[in-house]
Amino acid sequence: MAPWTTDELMIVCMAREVENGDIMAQGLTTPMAIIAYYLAKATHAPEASIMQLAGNIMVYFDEPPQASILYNEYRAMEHAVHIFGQNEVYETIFKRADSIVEFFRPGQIDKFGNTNNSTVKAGRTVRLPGGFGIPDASPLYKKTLIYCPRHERRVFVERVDHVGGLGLNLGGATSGGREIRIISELGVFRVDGRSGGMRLMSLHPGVDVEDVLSNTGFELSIPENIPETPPPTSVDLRLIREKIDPLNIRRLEFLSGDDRLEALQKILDEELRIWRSSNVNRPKAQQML
Amino acid sequence: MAPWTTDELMIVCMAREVENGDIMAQGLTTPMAIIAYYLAKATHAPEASIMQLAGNIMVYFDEPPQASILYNEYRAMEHAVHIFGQNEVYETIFKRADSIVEFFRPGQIDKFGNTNNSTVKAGRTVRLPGGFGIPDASPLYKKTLIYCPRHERRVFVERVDHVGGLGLNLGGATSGGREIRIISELGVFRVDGRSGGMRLMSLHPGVDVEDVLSNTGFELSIPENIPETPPPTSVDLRLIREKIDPLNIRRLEFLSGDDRLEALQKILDEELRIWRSSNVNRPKAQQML
Amino acid sequence: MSLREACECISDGDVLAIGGLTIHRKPMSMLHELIRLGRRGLSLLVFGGGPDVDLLIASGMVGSLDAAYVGFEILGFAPNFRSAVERGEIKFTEHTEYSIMAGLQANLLNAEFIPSRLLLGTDVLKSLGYKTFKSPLTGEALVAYPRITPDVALLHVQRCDEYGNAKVDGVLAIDLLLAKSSRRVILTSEKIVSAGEVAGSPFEVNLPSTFVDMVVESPLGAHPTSCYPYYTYDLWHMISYLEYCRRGMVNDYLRKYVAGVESFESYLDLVGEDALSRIMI
Amino acid sequence: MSLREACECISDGDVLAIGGLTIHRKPMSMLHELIRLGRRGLSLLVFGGGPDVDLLIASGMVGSLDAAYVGFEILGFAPNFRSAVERGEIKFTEHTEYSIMAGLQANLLNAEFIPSRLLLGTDVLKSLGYKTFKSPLTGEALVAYPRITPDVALLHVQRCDEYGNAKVDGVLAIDLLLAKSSRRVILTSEKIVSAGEVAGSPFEVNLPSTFVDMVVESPLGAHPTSCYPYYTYDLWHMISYLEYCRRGMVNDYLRKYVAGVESFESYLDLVGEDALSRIMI
Repeated sequence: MAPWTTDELMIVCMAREVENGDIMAQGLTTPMAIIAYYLAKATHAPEASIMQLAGNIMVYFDEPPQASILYNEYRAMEHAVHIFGQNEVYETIFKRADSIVEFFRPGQIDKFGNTNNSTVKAGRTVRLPGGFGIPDASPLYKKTLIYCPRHERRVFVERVDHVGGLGLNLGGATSGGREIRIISELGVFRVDGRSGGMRLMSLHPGVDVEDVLSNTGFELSIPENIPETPPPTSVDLRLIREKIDPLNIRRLEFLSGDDRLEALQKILDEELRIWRSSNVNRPKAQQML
Repeated sequence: MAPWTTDELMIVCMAREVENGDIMAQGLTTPMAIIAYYLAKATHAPEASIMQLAGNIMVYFDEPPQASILYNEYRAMEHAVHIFGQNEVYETIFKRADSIVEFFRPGQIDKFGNTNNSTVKAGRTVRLPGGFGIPDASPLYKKTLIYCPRHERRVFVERVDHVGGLGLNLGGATSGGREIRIISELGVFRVDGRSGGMRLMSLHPGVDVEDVLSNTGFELSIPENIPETPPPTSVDLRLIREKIDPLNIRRLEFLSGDDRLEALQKILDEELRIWRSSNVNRPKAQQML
Repeated sequence: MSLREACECISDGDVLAIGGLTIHRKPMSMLHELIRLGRRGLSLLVFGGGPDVDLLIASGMVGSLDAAYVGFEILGFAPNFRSAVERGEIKFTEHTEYSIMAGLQANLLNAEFIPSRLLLGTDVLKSLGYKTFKSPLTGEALVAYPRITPDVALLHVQRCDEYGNAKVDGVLAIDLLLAKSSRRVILTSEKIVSAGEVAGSPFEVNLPSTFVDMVVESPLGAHPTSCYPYYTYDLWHMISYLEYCRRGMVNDYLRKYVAGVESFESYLDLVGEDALSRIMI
Repeated sequence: MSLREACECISDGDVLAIGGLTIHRKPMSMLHELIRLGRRGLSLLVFGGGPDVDLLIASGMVGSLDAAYVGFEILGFAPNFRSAVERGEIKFTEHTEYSIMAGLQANLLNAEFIPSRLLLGTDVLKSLGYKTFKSPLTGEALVAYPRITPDVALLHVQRCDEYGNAKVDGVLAIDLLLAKSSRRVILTSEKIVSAGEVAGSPFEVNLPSTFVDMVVESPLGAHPTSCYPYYTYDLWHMISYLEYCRRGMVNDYLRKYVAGVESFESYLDLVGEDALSRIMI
């Protein structure tokens, strides 16, 4: 089998954060999160449930479904046990914050774990799509989970330009005894109430601590002996590559601009080709109206 | 056809309060209300919808269902279009108060239309079952509808012993330009913002104004020329007697004590007999579990 | 899980929310078990109470009661509720539908209370003792309906799976709100089925497992109240119960049907096949 | 009722709530018609916006926007939203999911506002400008999330009957809250069926007629966004739209596909059968 890649390692790290019985929630446009949830449920967390597509669709499955762009909602609905309105998603969060796992991808994160998906100052002020539910939900979890496919100084900043999801230095309506875990392309990090800021917990194999320091815009706490992140197992890799994400949707989270568009279009064409060849004789849903 | 009876006249008066397109809501244990709603929908208000069984079951029908004690929920569910949770019943009331018709039966009502289903002082303090939703909903309607099968001094009191549903003299969160209409076994009455209290609007045929005055515990406003309540039509009577309430459930609202229990047991036995004879070969729902 | 095991997690003095409505879908098998366990000083929160509340009060288990209605609907007053309140034997706080729902929904909205003008001017509000305050937005008087967060909710449902995904059918009352706002939620269910077999569509599973802690299979578990579409209420049994009460013999009823039997199955045997066949749909 | 007739009830300056989520189930046919009608100065309330918001902004119809997210999900930023906000051409108020839902739900609870500690300490709350006050119950600081009551809600649904009883399928987002809290509610529906034929069970009719004012049949009316289970999003069309925008040619897109055509049917003809067959499930 080909050696693991960073996207695969990150997904495995994300899956490891799930405990059996947890509720795994997915916000907007976070394909790596859903791949990690499918992996967790297919390996060590078979009793976990998934709230997919902004949390609206509760999914149970025996065999993990395939991650999809075009048929995302359709696939989730095939395995749906309950449909949540968005208010019911929040009712679940307010009641069950301690058993919910949710991964957020911030535009910026700072030393204390504050996140920003609203506006960044890059010379001029750049408008991002918005924090959506991150400012509401992320401080309520005992373990706030962040993933950053791009570990860069413009993402890991000294102070976020706009405080969306609260970190641990500003008070506010956050959960007590809370910690924040960050899984990036370079390593695993933590912010908690005891430390003065973000701390490196493990370095991904092959990553140098200098890579981390030079790509982080603030002072990190670095332990004397830095553990290495355990790599994916062959079971993990086979599940990701063959069952869950054979289309390699996970890679999109590392690309931008024309590269990303090209990769995306290839995935769409491939998805459509497979769909058509496996549904030749299927009556169109539209005709069943 | 036998001449109309008071219960039938009251039901017809109640049905007349419904306009086509209204939402007709039923609270707890108000069989005359549901019979009146079925009648309204079967005659002049075919577009009206019914929220039955504490408002939880929205019912549409072409032919009016038969009023039932034993199979009330079952019959409603056969015609159900939507199921409301009780909070959604209130969401409907808050949004649509102006198009909702709901009949309340108070334990006491006073000169200004205040109602009481909580406690009455009859020598000692007597505990009633409770106002349930009457204090919440009744003041929100432009037209608060009350029916009183027993027009007695202990029901029509100078001042209610406990203010549940607000009348028109105490302020509070009531709808502006509101009026209260009362249909009793003796006549039709109104309380509105202009008059100083309750006013007689019409006397049922055969009822003397003295009957009303001697059974009312406060001073009524009596018009100079007292209109007579128009009697039921033969269509009304046929619908009530043959289609909607052949079991004569409506009469229960006029009885008490042993008479009532005896009448009720007769209805139950009759309902069960008819059910069994018309469902001989039906598999039991329990066996389908 | 057995009724006994589920009941063990209810402690003396807990705030216990009971689902269903008056004579519909009450978790009677669980309440019988609780009576046999002899829990004391319970605080009940009930939207519309009936035989459930009356039986627990008759058993001397109730310290306080918050409810918007307690009665047997078409059969009239709840005798033990009535006398216990009239004699001041329990602390009764009369609510309305709204005051209960608003208090429960505050949990669902992460709100400390719900500010509304509803009930201003009524005696119900006075006896609730809820605080009135000046709106920070308009200066108008508003009532602060405080959060109500029961310790345990007991609900009887038609079908659920082992995770607690349930279909509540027919009259819903506030069962879904109770599940969402209570700390722990115990379901009794006419039947427990495999995941995915609860209902024909995910929209019919109206109570998801995320709000449920324990499930117990309990066929006919709502008797003598109804459980659409399987059985209607056993009015004949309730008339007999009311007759026991009228004669001051409610303790005989309790001995015969609840405390003196092993289990809810034994109670159903006592009720008898003929009586049960009368109510089956 | 036609799209045109339904749109006539929307006035310049109205607060318009748009249902769906980002690239799912947006009432696009209604928005095209609104653009053709040339309504001006609209205030949009959108939970998660995408092509809907971007197109209306590009058409110059938007005076202000309240939203928690505007983007094309997997396709990235919404270009006209972005530049209009960056240049200050529209008044944008950034919300979160909670701040919108709480404001809408205040209507559902007859509450003047929703008091919560959520968002205290964040810059989102600062830019919302919501009032902080002392709790009358505990003295703690609380945010008063005020009522949000849109004038009109536009929602696209899968099926409904002529009364407006509808089944909203797949991702629901906050469509049911919008229907319950908006003064008027207009549904476009893939299909209008007879009463009783909307769904297999009354539990699947999740939006009852009591909250709906007008219904218009509009097959494929969500294109290029998705409408499960009938069709997925037309990402190819959206990529082409974004390419028009990137080249500064959004007005050409509008002329070709929206303003320059008679009706949404003509737009679908222009999109073409091949493109549509790609998205059909």
